[in-house]
Amino acid sequence: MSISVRYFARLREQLGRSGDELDAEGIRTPADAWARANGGDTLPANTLVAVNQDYASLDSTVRDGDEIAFFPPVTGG
Amino acid sequence: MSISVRYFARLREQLGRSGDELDAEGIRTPADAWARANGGDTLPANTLVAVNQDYASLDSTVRDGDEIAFFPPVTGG
Amino acid sequence: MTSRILTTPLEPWAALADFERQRFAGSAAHGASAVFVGTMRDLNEGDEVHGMILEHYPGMTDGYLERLREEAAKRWELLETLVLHRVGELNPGDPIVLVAVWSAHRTAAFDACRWIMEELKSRAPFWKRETLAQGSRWVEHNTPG
Amino acid sequence: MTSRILTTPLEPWAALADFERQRFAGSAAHGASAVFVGTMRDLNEGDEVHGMILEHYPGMTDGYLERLREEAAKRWELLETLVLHRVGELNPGDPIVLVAVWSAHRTAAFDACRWIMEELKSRAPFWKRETLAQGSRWVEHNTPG
Repeated sequence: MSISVRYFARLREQLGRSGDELDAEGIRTPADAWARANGGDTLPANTLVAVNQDYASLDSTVRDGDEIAFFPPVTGG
Repeated sequence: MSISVRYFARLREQLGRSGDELDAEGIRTPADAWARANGGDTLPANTLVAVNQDYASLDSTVRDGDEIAFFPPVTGG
Repeated sequence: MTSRILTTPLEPWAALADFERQRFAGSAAHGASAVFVGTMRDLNEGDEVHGMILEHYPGMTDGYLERLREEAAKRWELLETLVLHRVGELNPGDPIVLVAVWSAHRTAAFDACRWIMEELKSRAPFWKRETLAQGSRWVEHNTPG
Repeated sequence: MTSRILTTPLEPWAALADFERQRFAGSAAHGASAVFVGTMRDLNEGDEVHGMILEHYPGMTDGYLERLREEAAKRWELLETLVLHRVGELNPGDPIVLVAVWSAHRTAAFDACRWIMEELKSRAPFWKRETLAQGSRWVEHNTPG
Protein backbone atom coordinates (compact mmCIF):
# COMPACT_ATOMS: atom_id res chain seq x y z
CA MET A 1 0.00 0.00 0.00
CA SER A 2 1.00 3.62 -0.05
CA ILE A 3 0.04 7.14 0.91
CA SER A 4 -1.19 9.55 -1.75
CA VAL A 5 -0.14 13.17 -1.47
CA ARG A 6 -1.90 15.90 -3.44
CA TYR A 7 -1.01 19.53 -4.06
CA PHE A 8 -3.33 22.27 -5.26
CA ALA A 9 -3.29 25.74 -6.83
CA ARG A 10 -0.16 27.84 -6.31
CA LEU A 11 1.55 25.09 -4.34
CA ARG A 12 0.98 22.60 -7.16
CA GLU A 13 2.55 25.07 -9.58
CA GLN A 14 5.50 25.84 -7.33
CA LEU A 15 6.28 22.16 -6.86
CA GLY A 16 5.72 21.42 -10.53
CA ARG A 17 3.56 18.38 -9.78
CA SER A 18 0.08 17.64 -8.52
CA GLY A 19 0.91 14.73 -6.24
CA ASP A 20 3.19 11.96 -5.02
CA GLU A 21 2.68 8.32 -4.15
CA LEU A 22 4.74 7.54 -1.05
CA ASP A 23 5.67 4.25 0.54
CA ALA A 24 3.69 4.28 3.82
CA GLU A 25 6.60 2.88 5.82
CA GLY A 26 7.78 5.45 8.40
CA ILE A 27 5.08 8.02 7.63
CA ARG A 28 2.95 8.73 10.69
CA THR A 29 1.85 12.31 10.10
CA PRO A 30 1.28 14.80 7.23
CA ALA A 31 4.55 16.46 8.34
CA ASP A 32 6.38 13.16 7.71
CA ALA A 33 4.80 12.91 4.27
CA TRP A 34 5.81 16.45 3.36
CA ALA A 35 9.40 15.85 4.48
CA ARG A 36 9.65 12.58 2.52
CA ALA A 37 8.14 14.08 -0.64
CA ASN A 38 9.87 17.44 -0.57
CA GLY A 39 13.19 16.79 1.14
CA GLY A 40 14.49 19.78 2.99
CA ASP A 41 11.99 22.26 1.46
CA THR A 42 10.06 24.08 4.16
CA LEU A 43 6.30 23.87 4.00
CA PRO A 44 5.15 27.35 2.89
CA ALA A 45 3.57 29.41 5.66
CA ASN A 46 -0.26 29.26 5.78
CA THR A 47 -0.39 25.94 3.95
CA LEU A 48 -3.53 24.01 4.84
CA VAL A 49 -3.58 20.26 5.35
CA ALA A 50 -6.34 17.72 4.74
CA VAL A 51 -6.32 14.00 5.47
CA ASN A 52 -8.85 11.93 3.55
CA GLN A 53 -10.49 15.15 2.32
CA ASP A 54 -11.03 16.55 5.78
CA TYR A 55 -9.07 19.38 7.41
CA ALA A 56 -6.32 18.05 9.68
CA SER A 57 -3.18 19.27 11.41
CA LEU A 58 0.41 18.56 10.40
CA ASP A 59 0.85 16.20 13.34
CA SER A 60 -2.40 14.24 12.99
CA THR A 61 -2.09 10.49 12.55
CA VAL A 62 -2.10 9.02 9.06
CA ARG A 63 -2.34 5.41 8.00
CA ASP A 64 -1.45 3.31 5.03
CA GLY A 65 -3.91 4.08 2.21
CA ASP A 66 -4.68 7.63 3.39
CA GLU A 67 -4.83 10.65 1.09
CA ILE A 68 -3.01 13.75 2.33
CA ALA A 69 -3.46 17.14 0.66
CA PHE A 70 -1.47 20.36 1.00
CA PHE A 71 -2.88 23.61 -0.35
CA PRO A 72 -2.80 27.40 0.06
CA PRO A 73 -5.56 29.42 1.74
CA VAL A 74 -8.82 28.98 -0.15
CA THR A 75 -10.29 31.76 -2.31
CA GLY A 76 -13.62 30.48 -3.60
CA GLY A 77 -17.10 31.89 -3.28
CA MET B 1 -60.67 73.97 1.43
CA SER B 2 -60.72 71.04 3.78
CA ILE B 3 -58.69 68.34 5.47
CA SER B 4 -58.96 64.74 4.25
CA VAL B 5 -58.87 62.03 6.86
CA ARG B 6 -58.24 58.41 5.89
CA TYR B 7 -58.58 55.17 7.85
CA PHE B 8 -57.06 51.80 6.99
CA ALA B 9 -57.39 48.11 7.78
CA ARG B 10 -59.00 47.17 11.11
CA LEU B 11 -59.57 50.80 12.03
CA ARG B 12 -61.40 51.42 8.76
CA GLU B 13 -63.63 48.44 9.51
CA GLN B 14 -64.25 49.44 13.11
CA LEU B 15 -65.28 52.96 12.10
CA GLY B 16 -67.32 51.66 9.18
CA ARG B 17 -65.86 54.20 6.76
CA SER B 18 -62.58 54.79 4.95
CA GLY B 19 -62.38 58.54 5.43
CA ASP B 20 -63.83 61.91 6.27
CA GLU B 21 -63.62 65.35 4.70
CA LEU B 22 -63.35 67.93 7.48
CA ASP B 23 -63.68 71.69 7.40
CA ALA B 24 -60.12 72.87 8.12
CA GLU B 25 -61.33 75.61 10.49
CA GLY B 26 -60.05 74.92 14.01
CA ILE B 27 -58.01 71.84 13.11
CA ARG B 28 -54.36 72.34 13.93
CA THR B 29 -53.18 68.78 14.62
CA PRO B 30 -54.10 65.16 13.77
CA ALA B 31 -55.49 64.93 17.33
CA ASP B 32 -57.92 67.78 16.50
CA ALA B 33 -58.96 65.99 13.32
CA TRP B 34 -59.58 62.72 15.16
CA ALA B 35 -61.68 64.47 17.81
CA ARG B 36 -63.75 66.33 15.19
CA ALA B 37 -64.34 63.22 13.08
CA ASN B 38 -64.92 60.73 15.86
CA GLY B 39 -66.45 62.75 18.65
CA GLY B 40 -65.65 61.38 22.06
CA ASP B 41 -64.27 58.04 20.78
CA THR B 42 -60.76 57.45 22.05
CA LEU B 43 -58.10 56.83 19.43
CA PRO B 44 -57.24 53.11 19.75
CA ALA B 45 -53.89 52.41 21.40
CA ASN B 46 -50.96 51.89 18.97
CA THR B 47 -52.70 53.77 16.16
CA LEU B 48 -50.18 55.25 13.76
CA VAL B 49 -50.54 58.68 12.19
CA ALA B 50 -49.39 60.02 8.84
CA VAL B 51 -49.67 63.54 7.47
CA ASN B 52 -49.41 63.88 3.71
CA GLN B 53 -48.33 60.23 3.48
CA ASP B 54 -45.45 60.63 5.90
CA TYR B 55 -45.32 59.40 9.49
CA ALA B 56 -46.20 62.17 11.95
CA SER B 57 -47.21 62.58 15.58
CA LEU B 58 -50.66 63.36 16.94
CA ASP B 59 -49.60 66.89 17.81
CA SER B 60 -47.80 67.76 14.59
CA THR B 61 -49.05 70.81 12.67
CA VAL B 62 -51.56 70.33 9.87
CA ARG B 63 -52.76 72.84 7.33
CA ASP B 64 -55.74 73.33 5.09
CA GLY B 65 -55.51 70.81 2.24
CA ASP B 66 -53.48 68.24 4.17
CA GLU B 67 -54.22 64.53 4.17
CA ILE B 68 -54.19 62.84 7.57
CA ALA B 69 -54.23 59.07 7.95
CA PHE B 70 -54.87 56.86 10.99
CA PHE B 71 -54.01 53.17 10.86
CA PRO B 72 -53.08 50.17 13.01
CA PRO B 73 -49.54 48.75 13.25
CA VAL B 74 -48.39 47.57 9.83
CA THR B 75 -48.13 43.87 8.97
CA GLY B 76 -46.69 43.71 5.45
CA GLY B 77 -43.60 42.00 4.11
CA MET C 1 -33.28 51.37 -8.50
CA THR C 2 -36.87 50.28 -8.62
CA SER C 3 -39.69 49.65 -6.18
CA ARG C 4 -43.12 48.58 -7.23
CA ILE C 5 -46.49 47.56 -5.79
CA LEU C 6 -47.91 44.57 -7.67
CA THR C 7 -51.56 43.65 -7.98
CA THR C 8 -50.71 40.54 -10.02
CA PRO C 9 -48.63 37.50 -8.97
CA LEU C 10 -45.03 38.18 -8.03
CA GLU C 11 -42.61 35.77 -9.69
CA PRO C 12 -39.39 36.55 -7.87
CA TRP C 13 -36.87 34.57 -9.92
CA ALA C 14 -38.26 35.72 -13.28
CA ALA C 15 -38.34 39.30 -11.99
CA LEU C 16 -34.69 39.04 -10.92
CA ALA C 17 -33.61 37.56 -14.25
CA ASP C 18 -35.42 40.39 -16.11
CA PHE C 19 -34.02 43.08 -13.85
CA GLU C 20 -30.45 41.86 -14.24
CA ARG C 21 -30.82 41.64 -18.01
CA GLN C 22 -31.96 45.27 -18.08
CA ARG C 23 -29.53 46.72 -15.55
CA PHE C 24 -26.40 44.65 -15.78
CA ALA C 25 -26.12 43.69 -19.45
CA GLY C 26 -22.41 43.74 -20.25
CA SER C 27 -21.47 44.90 -16.75
CA ALA C 28 -19.34 42.99 -14.26
CA ALA C 29 -19.17 45.46 -11.38
CA HIS C 30 -21.50 43.65 -9.00
CA GLY C 31 -19.69 40.96 -7.09
CA ALA C 32 -22.57 40.28 -4.75
CA SER C 33 -26.32 40.13 -4.71
CA ALA C 34 -28.43 39.39 -1.66
CA VAL C 35 -32.10 38.57 -2.04
CA PHE C 36 -34.97 38.00 0.33
CA VAL C 37 -38.34 36.59 -0.70
CA GLY C 38 -41.26 36.47 1.74
CA THR C 39 -43.96 33.95 0.90
CA MET C 40 -47.47 33.46 2.25
CA ARG C 41 -47.55 30.48 4.60
CA ASP C 42 -50.58 28.24 5.12
CA LEU C 43 -50.14 28.43 8.89
CA ASN C 44 -50.13 31.42 11.24
CA GLU C 45 -50.38 31.44 15.03
CA GLY C 46 -51.36 27.79 14.95
CA ASP C 47 -54.25 28.19 12.49
CA GLU C 48 -54.58 27.02 8.94
CA VAL C 49 -54.76 30.01 6.62
CA HIS C 50 -56.70 29.64 3.37
CA GLY C 51 -56.19 33.03 1.82
CA MET C 52 -55.08 36.58 2.43
CA ILE C 53 -55.99 40.09 1.41
CA LEU C 54 -53.18 42.60 1.52
CA GLU C 55 -54.40 46.15 1.98
CA HIS C 56 -52.10 49.14 1.60
CA TYR C 57 -52.09 52.93 1.62
CA PRO C 58 -51.58 53.82 -2.06
CA GLY C 59 -49.24 56.73 -2.46
CA MET C 60 -47.71 56.31 0.95
CA THR C 61 -46.43 52.78 0.21
CA ASP C 62 -44.75 53.94 -2.99
CA GLY C 63 -43.18 56.89 -1.25
CA TYR C 64 -42.12 54.84 1.74
CA LEU C 65 -40.44 52.10 -0.31
CA GLU C 66 -38.70 54.76 -2.35
CA ARG C 67 -37.37 56.40 0.80
CA LEU C 68 -36.16 53.04 2.13
CA ARG C 69 -34.13 52.48 -1.01
CA GLU C 70 -32.68 56.00 -0.84
CA GLU C 71 -31.76 55.61 2.81
CA ALA C 72 -30.10 52.24 2.09
CA ALA C 73 -28.13 53.82 -0.77
CA LYS C 74 -26.77 56.41 1.68
CA ARG C 75 -25.75 53.82 4.25
CA TRP C 76 -24.11 51.30 1.91
CA GLU C 77 -22.38 51.37 -1.46
CA LEU C 78 -25.03 49.78 -3.64
CA LEU C 79 -25.21 49.34 -7.39
CA GLU C 80 -28.89 48.47 -7.67
CA THR C 81 -31.90 47.77 -5.47
CA LEU C 82 -35.18 46.11 -6.36
CA VAL C 83 -38.19 46.04 -4.02
CA LEU C 84 -41.47 44.43 -5.12
CA HIS C 85 -44.52 43.99 -2.89
CA ARG C 86 -47.83 42.32 -3.59
CA VAL C 87 -51.21 43.74 -2.64
CA GLY C 88 -54.72 42.32 -3.12
CA GLU C 89 -55.77 38.67 -2.88
CA LEU C 90 -53.13 36.04 -2.23
CA ASN C 91 -53.13 32.27 -1.81
CA PRO C 92 -50.82 30.19 0.38
CA GLY C 93 -47.48 29.73 -1.36
CA ASP C 94 -47.74 33.07 -3.18
CA PRO C 95 -44.69 35.33 -2.87
CA ILE C 96 -45.52 38.55 -0.99
CA VAL C 97 -42.32 40.56 -1.09
CA LEU C 98 -38.97 40.61 -2.86
CA VAL C 99 -36.00 42.68 -1.70
CA ALA C 100 -32.83 42.42 -3.79
CA VAL C 101 -29.61 44.37 -3.49
CA TRP C 102 -26.53 44.38 -5.72
CA SER C 103 -23.15 45.63 -4.56
CA ALA C 104 -19.47 45.19 -5.32
CA HIS C 105 -19.03 43.34 -2.02
CA ARG C 106 -21.05 40.90 0.00
CA THR C 107 -21.17 42.65 3.37
CA ALA C 108 -22.98 45.67 1.91
CA ALA C 109 -25.36 43.41 -0.02
CA PHE C 110 -26.26 41.25 3.00
CA ASP C 111 -26.58 44.17 5.41
CA ALA C 112 -28.63 46.40 3.10
CA CYS C 113 -31.01 43.60 2.06
CA ARG C 114 -31.76 42.71 5.66
CA TRP C 115 -32.08 46.32 6.76
CA ILE C 116 -34.56 47.14 3.97
CA MET C 117 -36.60 44.05 4.80
CA GLU C 118 -36.78 44.83 8.53
CA GLU C 119 -37.70 48.46 7.91
CA LEU C 120 -40.33 47.45 5.40
CA LYS C 121 -41.92 45.02 7.86
CA SER C 122 -41.97 47.49 10.72
CA ARG C 123 -42.93 50.67 8.88
CA ALA C 124 -44.36 50.23 5.36
CA PRO C 125 -48.15 50.72 5.37
CA PHE C 126 -49.39 47.25 4.42
CA TRP C 127 -51.95 45.20 6.38
CA LYS C 128 -52.73 41.51 6.11
CA ARG C 129 -56.17 40.05 6.54
CA GLU C 130 -56.22 36.27 6.74
CA THR C 131 -59.06 33.99 5.65
CA LEU C 132 -59.41 31.03 8.01
CA ALA C 133 -61.67 27.95 7.81
CA GLN C 134 -64.24 30.06 9.62
CA GLY C 135 -64.23 33.78 9.00
CA SER C 136 -61.29 36.08 8.66
CA ARG C 137 -59.03 38.18 10.87
CA TRP C 138 -56.57 41.03 10.66
CA VAL C 139 -53.00 40.01 11.41
CA GLU C 140 -52.23 41.83 14.66
CA HIS C 141 -48.48 42.08 14.59
CA ASN C 142 -45.58 41.01 12.48
CA THR C 143 -43.28 38.25 13.65
CA PRO C 144 -40.05 39.75 14.93
CA GLY C 145 -38.12 37.44 12.60
CA MET D 1 -31.05 19.75 0.33
CA THR D 2 -28.62 19.92 -2.55
CA SER D 3 -25.09 21.10 -3.18
CA ARG D 4 -23.39 20.82 -6.53
CA ILE D 5 -20.16 21.74 -8.29
CA LEU D 6 -20.86 23.06 -11.78
CA THR D 7 -18.50 22.98 -14.74
CA THR D 8 -21.03 24.79 -16.94
CA PRO D 9 -22.51 28.29 -16.51
CA LEU D 10 -24.48 28.89 -13.32
CA GLU D 11 -27.82 30.58 -13.96
CA PRO D 12 -28.93 31.45 -10.45
CA TRP D 13 -32.50 32.61 -11.06
CA ALA D 14 -33.37 29.72 -13.37
CA ALA D 15 -31.79 27.29 -10.89
CA LEU D 16 -33.89 28.74 -8.07
CA ALA D 17 -37.10 28.57 -10.10
CA ASP D 18 -36.37 24.92 -10.97
CA PHE D 19 -35.47 24.00 -7.42
CA GLU D 20 -38.62 25.55 -5.98
CA ARG D 21 -40.78 23.81 -8.58
CA GLN D 22 -39.27 20.47 -7.55
CA ARG D 23 -39.17 20.95 -3.80
CA PHE D 24 -42.08 23.22 -2.97
CA ALA D 25 -44.79 22.27 -5.45
CA GLY D 26 -48.06 22.54 -3.56
CA SER D 27 -46.33 23.48 -0.31
CA ALA D 28 -46.71 26.74 1.59
CA ALA D 29 -44.53 26.08 4.63
CA HIS D 30 -41.63 28.34 3.69
CA GLY D 31 -42.32 31.92 4.66
CA ALA D 32 -38.81 33.10 3.90
CA SER D 33 -36.01 32.50 1.47
CA ALA D 34 -32.64 34.23 1.61
CA VAL D 35 -30.30 34.01 -1.36
CA PHE D 36 -26.76 35.10 -2.04
CA VAL D 37 -25.15 35.14 -5.48
CA GLY D 38 -21.45 35.87 -5.93
CA THR D 39 -20.44 37.06 -9.39
CA MET D 40 -17.05 37.45 -11.05
CA ARG D 41 -16.08 41.12 -11.14
CA ASP D 42 -13.92 42.66 -13.86
CA LEU D 43 -11.80 44.44 -11.25
CA ASN D 44 -9.74 43.05 -8.36
CA GLU D 45 -7.15 44.84 -6.23
CA GLY D 46 -7.18 47.72 -8.71
CA ASP D 47 -6.49 45.60 -11.80
CA GLU D 48 -8.74 44.78 -14.73
CA VAL D 49 -9.49 41.08 -14.75
CA HIS D 50 -10.17 39.41 -18.11
CA GLY D 51 -10.90 35.88 -17.03
CA MET D 52 -10.64 33.38 -14.22
CA ILE D 53 -9.93 29.71 -13.70
CA LEU D 54 -11.48 28.19 -10.60
CA GLU D 55 -9.58 25.15 -9.35
CA HIS D 56 -10.97 22.90 -6.65
CA TYR D 57 -10.24 19.69 -4.78
CA PRO D 58 -12.77 17.24 -6.21
CA GLY D 59 -14.23 15.02 -3.54
CA MET D 60 -13.29 17.35 -0.74
CA THR D 61 -15.39 20.24 -2.11
CA ASP D 62 -18.47 18.02 -2.39
CA GLY D 63 -17.98 16.68 1.11
CA TYR D 64 -17.26 20.09 2.55
CA LEU D 65 -20.34 21.76 1.04
CA GLU D 66 -22.43 18.82 2.24
CA ARG D 67 -21.12 19.25 5.77
CA LEU D 68 -21.81 23.00 5.68
CA ARG D 69 -25.43 22.32 4.82
CA GLU D 70 -25.73 19.70 7.56
CA GLU D 71 -24.17 22.00 10.14
CA ALA D 72 -26.52 24.85 9.11
CA ALA D 73 -29.50 22.48 9.43
CA LYS D 74 -28.45 21.75 13.02
CA ARG D 75 -28.10 25.41 13.94
CA TRP D 76 -31.29 26.72 12.34
CA GLU D 77 -34.71 25.33 11.44
CA LEU D 78 -34.41 25.11 7.68
CA LEU D 79 -36.74 23.60 5.12
CA GLU D 80 -34.32 23.48 2.19
CA THR D 81 -30.83 24.58 1.26
CA LEU D 82 -29.25 24.90 -2.18
CA VAL D 83 -25.54 25.52 -2.72
CA LEU D 84 -24.10 25.70 -6.24
CA HIS D 85 -20.49 26.57 -7.05
CA ARG D 86 -18.77 26.99 -10.40
CA VAL D 87 -15.36 25.58 -11.27
CA GLY D 88 -13.34 25.86 -14.48
CA GLU D 89 -13.09 28.86 -16.80
CA LEU D 90 -15.17 31.95 -16.04
CA ASN D 91 -15.63 35.35 -17.64
CA PRO D 92 -16.36 38.65 -15.88
CA GLY D 93 -20.05 38.83 -15.03
CA ASP D 94 -20.37 35.05 -14.65
CA PRO D 95 -22.01 33.90 -11.42
CA ILE D 96 -19.59 31.92 -9.23
CA VAL D 97 -21.66 30.80 -6.29
CA LEU D 98 -25.28 30.54 -5.19
CA VAL D 99 -26.37 29.94 -1.60
CA ALA D 100 -30.12 29.74 -0.97
CA VAL D 101 -31.95 28.87 2.22
CA TRP D 102 -35.67 28.36 2.83
CA SER D 103 -37.21 28.53 6.28
CA ALA D 104 -40.54 29.25 7.93
CA HIS D 105 -39.13 32.53 9.29
CA ARG D 106 -36.81 35.20 8.01
CA THR D 107 -34.23 35.34 10.81
CA ALA D 108 -33.23 31.71 10.29
CA ALA D 109 -33.11 32.21 6.52
CA PHE D 110 -30.96 35.36 6.68
CA ASP D 111 -28.61 34.00 9.35
CA ALA D 112 -28.11 30.58 7.77
CA CYS D 113 -27.54 31.98 4.27
CA ARG D 114 -24.87 34.35 5.50
CA TRP D 115 -23.21 31.76 7.73
CA ILE D 116 -22.97 29.20 4.90
CA MET D 117 -21.53 31.85 2.57
CA GLU D 118 -18.87 32.98 5.06
CA GLU D 119 -17.88 29.41 5.91
CA LEU D 120 -17.70 28.52 2.23
CA LYS D 121 -15.41 31.47 1.51
CA SER D 122 -13.08 30.78 4.40
CA ARG D 123 -12.92 26.97 4.25
CA ALA D 124 -14.17 25.34 1.04
CA PRO D 125 -11.24 24.20 -1.12
CA PHE D 126 -11.58 26.42 -4.18
CA TRP D 127 -8.84 28.61 -5.63
CA LYS D 128 -9.10 31.46 -8.11
CA ARG D 129 -6.53 32.22 -10.76
CA GLU D 130 -7.11 35.52 -12.53
CA THR D 131 -6.11 36.37 -16.10
CA LEU D 132 -4.94 39.97 -16.37
CA ALA D 133 -3.98 42.04 -19.43
CA GLN D 134 -0.49 40.62 -18.95
CA GLY D 135 -0.18 37.16 -17.48
CA SER D 136 -2.17 35.62 -14.68
CA ARG D 137 -2.03 35.37 -10.90
CA TRP D 138 -3.44 33.33 -8.05
CA VAL D 139 -5.82 35.28 -5.86
CA GLU D 140 -3.99 35.49 -2.54
CA HIS D 141 -6.79 35.97 -0.09
CA ASN D 142 -10.50 36.42 -0.03
CA THR D 143 -12.01 39.78 0.75
CA PRO D 144 -13.33 39.80 4.31
CA GLY D 145 -16.69 40.97 2.99
